[in-house]
Formats: sequence, C-alpha cells, structure tokens
Amino acid sequence: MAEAAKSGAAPAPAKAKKKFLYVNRKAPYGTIYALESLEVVLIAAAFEQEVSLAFLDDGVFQLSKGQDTAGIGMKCFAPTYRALGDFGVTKLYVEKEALSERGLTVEDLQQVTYEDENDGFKAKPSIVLIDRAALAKVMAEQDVILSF
Amino acid sequence: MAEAAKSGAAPAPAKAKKKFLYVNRKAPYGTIYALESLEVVLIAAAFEQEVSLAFLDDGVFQLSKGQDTAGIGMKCFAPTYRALGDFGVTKLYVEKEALSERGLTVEDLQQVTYEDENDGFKAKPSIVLIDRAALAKVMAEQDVILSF
Amino acid sequence: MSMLHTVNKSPFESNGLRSCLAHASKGDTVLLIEDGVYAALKGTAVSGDLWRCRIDVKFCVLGADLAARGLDKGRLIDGIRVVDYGGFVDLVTEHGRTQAWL
Amino acid sequence: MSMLHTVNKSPFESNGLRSCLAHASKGDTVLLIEDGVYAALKGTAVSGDLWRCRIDVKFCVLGADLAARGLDKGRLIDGIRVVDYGGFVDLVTEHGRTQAWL
Amino acid sequence: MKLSILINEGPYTHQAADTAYQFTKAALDKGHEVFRVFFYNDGVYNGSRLTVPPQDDRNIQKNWSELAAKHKLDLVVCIAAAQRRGILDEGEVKRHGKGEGAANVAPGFRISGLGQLIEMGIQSDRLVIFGD
Amino acid sequence: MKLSILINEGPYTHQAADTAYQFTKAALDKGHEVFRVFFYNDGVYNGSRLTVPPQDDRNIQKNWSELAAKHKLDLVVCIAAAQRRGILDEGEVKRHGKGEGAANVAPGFRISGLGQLIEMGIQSDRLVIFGD
Repeated sequence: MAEAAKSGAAPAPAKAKKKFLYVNRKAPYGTIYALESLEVVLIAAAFEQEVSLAFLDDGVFQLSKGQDTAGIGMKCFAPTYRALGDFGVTKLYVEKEALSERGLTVEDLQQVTYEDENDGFKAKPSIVLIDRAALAKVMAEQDVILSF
Repeated sequence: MAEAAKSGAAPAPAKAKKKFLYVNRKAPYGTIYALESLEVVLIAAAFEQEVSLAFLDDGVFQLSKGQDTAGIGMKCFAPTYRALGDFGVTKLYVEKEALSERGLTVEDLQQVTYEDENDGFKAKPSIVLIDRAALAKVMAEQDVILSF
Repeated sequence: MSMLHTVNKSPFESNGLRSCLAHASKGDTVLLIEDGVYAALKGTAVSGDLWRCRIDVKFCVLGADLAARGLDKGRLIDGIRVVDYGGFVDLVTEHGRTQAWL
Repeated sequence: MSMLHTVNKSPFESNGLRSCLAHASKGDTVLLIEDGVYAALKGTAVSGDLWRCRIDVKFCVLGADLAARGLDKGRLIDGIRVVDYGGFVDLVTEHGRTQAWL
Repeated sequence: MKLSILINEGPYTHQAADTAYQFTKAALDKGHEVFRVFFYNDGVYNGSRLTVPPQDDRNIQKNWSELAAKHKLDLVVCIAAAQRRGILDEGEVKRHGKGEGAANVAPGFRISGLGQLIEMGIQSDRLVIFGD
Repeated sequence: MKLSILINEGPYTHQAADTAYQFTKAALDKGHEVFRVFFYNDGVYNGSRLTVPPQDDRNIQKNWSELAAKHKLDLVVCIAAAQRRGILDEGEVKRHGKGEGAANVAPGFRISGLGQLIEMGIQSDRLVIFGD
C-alpha cells in the first residue's frame, strides 16, 4: 500500500490507497465485458489507487496481437491496452496455465510497456507472466476485485 | 407430417404442416430463456403445426418437481409445462444422458400428461425419455428448430 | 483476510466454478448462488470438483435458489451450509472481500 | 436433409460445442462463429473434441471472427474451411435447416 | 431463397446483433429474400431509438433502420418481450400512461406479437437464430 | 458496515438483478449502510421507467425505486453504458435531440460517470458484484 504514486496527476488523498484488481476472464468482441472493463480501468487510473489487471481463462485472448475487427464491423480496442502505461497502469498479470491451455505463448500477445519514471523513463514490460498459484496469491492481497 | 390435428381450434391450413422443435438447454430462473421459450410454445400451439420440445443439457432442470420461487421473488412457471397438453403440445423429449449426468431420474421430474382424444381422453404421459442418439435423430427430422 | 467467492453459473454449462476453485486460497468460502447451486448436488458428473477441494475451502449455498429449482437439501454434498440472503450478507462482512466469478 | 449447426461460444468457457458435437448427425456441418472460433485452433486443451468428430461432420469457421481475434489461419486444425458472411449464407441455404447452439 | 432471422440479444453487449446484421446484409447481397427479422428476449433493445453509441463506434439501431428502408425489411419487435424491457410504441405508451413523447421504438421497427415469429418459421425456407 | 453493490445485467433476463435486490434488502434489514448501488453494462436497463412487466410478475424497476425512496439509496446508472443502450435523463435527451418526453430513467435513479463506481470501491468496506 506504500508504493509511490504512479501518474502524479493530482495531490495524493489523505486516505490510504486501496489495491484494485480488475479480473478479465472473457474473450473480446463476443461480449462487451472486456471493453467495458477497460473503460472502467481508464477512469480508475485518475483516482490514485493501486490498479492492476489480471488475465485468466479466456481473458488472455484480450491481449492477442494482430486483432483486426474491420470484417465484423466493431471497434478494435486492443490498442487501448498499450496506452495503459500512460495512465499509470503498469501491471498486467497474465496466467501461464490459461495461455498454455489455449495453445498460446507470450509471443502471441501484443507487447505492452510503460515508461518507468524512477528509472530514466526506460520502457519496461507491463505484462507479468504468472502461474496459477501466484495469481491466487495476488488475488488474495487485493482490497477490491472488479469483474464484469 | 400427416398426423391428425391435435387442438382442433381452427380449420387446418391448406399448406403442409411443418415440424417445429423447441430446444431447451438452459436451467430455469438463472436466465429468462426457459420462460420466454415456453411463451413462444404457447403461441405456437395455435398455429396447427407439429410442435415438440426437447430438454437436454441443463434444460432438463426446467422440469424438476417441487419448484418454489417464493424466496427469490420470481414467478414460478413450472406449472405451465403441465398445461401444455391442453394446448395440444404432447411431446416433451427428455434426454437420458442429461438426466444421469445431473444425478437425476425421471422421478425427479414433475409429471406431465395429456388427454388422448383418440383413446377416450385417457391421461397419457407427455414426457418421452430418449437417449442421446435417438434425440439426435429427432432433431434431424425437424423442419424448424428454435433455441433461445 | 480471507475471500468470499460467489459462483452463479451452472457447473455443467460454464467453467466458472472450476476456475474459482483453482484460484481460491485456504480459508476462503465459496457461495453458490443462482444457477451455481447445481454444483452443490451429490451424485452428479461434476460433484467431484467440489470434493477434491473441500479440505481448504468452505462451501455455502443460497437456500432460496435451491428451493426455486426444486432441489431438496437432502441431495446436497455433505457439509455444505445452506444460507439465506441475510446469511449471504453475513458472509460478505465476515470475509475481507468478495470476488464474483461471472 | 442435413443440418447446419452454429456454435458461438468459447469451448473453454461453455459446453455448447461439446453438446453440439454429441447431437450432430453424419453429413452435418458445424460453423464456428463469434467466440466459437477459438475451437478451430490446433494445440489447445479442447482441440481433441473436434478431432474425434471429424469423420462424420464438416467444420467451417467465420473468417471475420478469426481476424477480429488476431487468429492466423495457419493455426487452424487441418481441414477446417474458412468462410465469409456470404459463405455463411450459402451454408444456410445448402443445408435443410439450421440449429443454433446458444 | 426465403430467409428469416431471429435475434435474441441486445446491441453492443453480445455480438449476436452484429453477426445477424452482417448475415442479413450478405443474404440480401446474394439476392435472397429476407421475409422477416424478429427481435426477441433482449433482442428487443436493438429497436430503441434512444441509443447514443460513441461516435467512433457503429450505430446498430441506425444500421438496421437504414437496411430496412433500403430493402423494405420487416423488422418486428416482440410485444411481450418489449413491454418487460421498456421498449414501447405510441400505442403502448398511451395504454400504460407513460407520458407523451416516451415512445422509444426506432424507425423501421414495428412491435407485434409472437405469432409473427411462428409465422416466419412457417413461411420461410430457412430460419437462422442469433443469441448468447 | 458500509456496503456497495454493482449490477452488470438487466432486469428479467438474468437473475443477477433479482439477487442484487434481495441482497440489498437483507443488508439494510441487518442495519448495514448501503453506500451506493451502481448499474453498469446491461445493468443500466434496470433504471428504465418504461418497463411494463406482466401483472403477475415482480416489477424490478419499481422495487428499486421504492427501496431507494425508503432508505435514501443512491442508485447510479453509468452514463457511458446508458447512452450506448438508450437510457437517458432529461439533460441527455436534450443534448442528443431525442425529443421532449423521451427521458426514460426511472424515479430514484440518477445518471452519472464511472468515477462513482471507483469512488464506491474506495469508500465502502465491501463491494459485491452481481452479473452474468
């Protein structure tokens, strides 16, 4: 809870920060949940809390690279994940087991990076590969878990 | 397609009858699909076509006996299945494998009967227990398959 | 601080319960609600999923959802506690946070 | 008259595909659309479901849904035909009726 | 061939409404007759004239209304499903005292009974269903 | 304790809206404070004043409106989700030129931004989510 503010947009509130985890378990486009969850994350970034995202089950498909929605006539929101770093959202936990059950490796995902202001604004990867047991531990450390 | 009209409400149309199968694969109350499918069946009965219902997967739970929805504040529509016979809907195919996977036997289902006008209005069971292979055959014989 | 997990989908139709059990921690409670209550039945094709997990996690089921679906309490896997909506509220306050497996 | 089956849910999340394959008849076609297209990938935990069924049933997948999800055609199980929306229409008219596994 | 379409889910939340639209367009492009498009369950929400999607996104209701105008499509919203979900035409608004101007059914859609769904099953060569 | 509720599905189609209502009532009965109820995704449809459910069925919107009046509940409908789905208040109706009388948000509900959801996560001791 004592981590430094990441976006620096507004003065830190007096209250202690809470840890918010956004759990993504659904594939994109078939339903709107992935998109509307992302819309919450973008707003959440302004509130100076600790925000991270978890991708498990079909949620890992949200990060697939090369998404092209022209044929289905829907808006492609995949690039928005790459913008999360600019909003101070820098931790995207991706479950290893979910990837392998789906025949995916991290190479099948788009690269998401953020500029580390504590390290000369170097680009660093936002995606953290994590196994199921470790993800369960991350979940257990949260104050608020949001799933849609 | 040459079966006798079952409800006798209106003069039979000149066109050949079609076989309509209503496929029920979803549990009741958690979602509205079971109820809104039943509402279609009640209307369909007036159209002098051949109507039958199939219950497979979680759809078999729609026929569970002893449903009491007072606690969840929703309307209980289970009795409507028992009224189907009066609408001339007399064939409710229930898949054996779906029952046994769910630990159910036909004794766990409510009794649904119809009065056979070709046999002195004797009460006969509407529920037809059928195995998966036979149900696949029933499906293959339909003209229109409606699922919600 | 332990977690209350809610599962509201049928285990025969959806992988929600399975994912929940794979991610729950020792001392957590899983509350079965809505179509999720079918997971509480013994003698089904998915009953084993709960049995394999019962050492570490407590299971509860919402009684109103059982009754709506015509499920007698005698058919529940042993040790599952039946709660009403007030009991659901208590479970929420007794656990540090709630996670919905939608 | 054969049947066209449409499956629109992810095989990792829902039992729709499995139930469809258990009820399809010889000569039928299964068209994977929307989140159903994930079933067309080779090397996944559910790929076997399609393999075991491929003697009797033809598989097609909607190309627009593959592209939207970033799935390259090189990753499809061999023998699955990719169709566009016009091809979907042709499949509907070529088969006697359509069944949606919702 | 004579085709009909049944849509069981609302716009934006499920892809069903989009897929149904793409399918209908493709069927018309191929010269098929679309006898009717029926909106049931949450599908009735597709017929709301009040939706205001983001400017960079598709407008599903408008797409349907325009397709209907161009091809004289019969877009039918189920009255029972629509009442439950708050999609009303002028007549319904009056009958239930919801106040002048409250009708929210979109141009090109009409509200009617479930019999229209059965009829389209009888009259069409093929019925295609889109849902969740 | 201070609780908040998030509802992601619309009325009648999914039980989520019903379970959330029963839960909220039970929490109030036990003397807990309900800080806010937030309606997101299809949950925004719960706030439509135009729903006309069958007379022998529950009226979900009315139940919420009455509970809100009795307990001064803060029922918030997400503006972005509501625009996409056609749930508008007077201001939105004017802004988008939908015509006088078209506002369909129900009494006791207010339309506001997603910040209200984050805020309730921060301010409440517990957040409980109901969806599909």
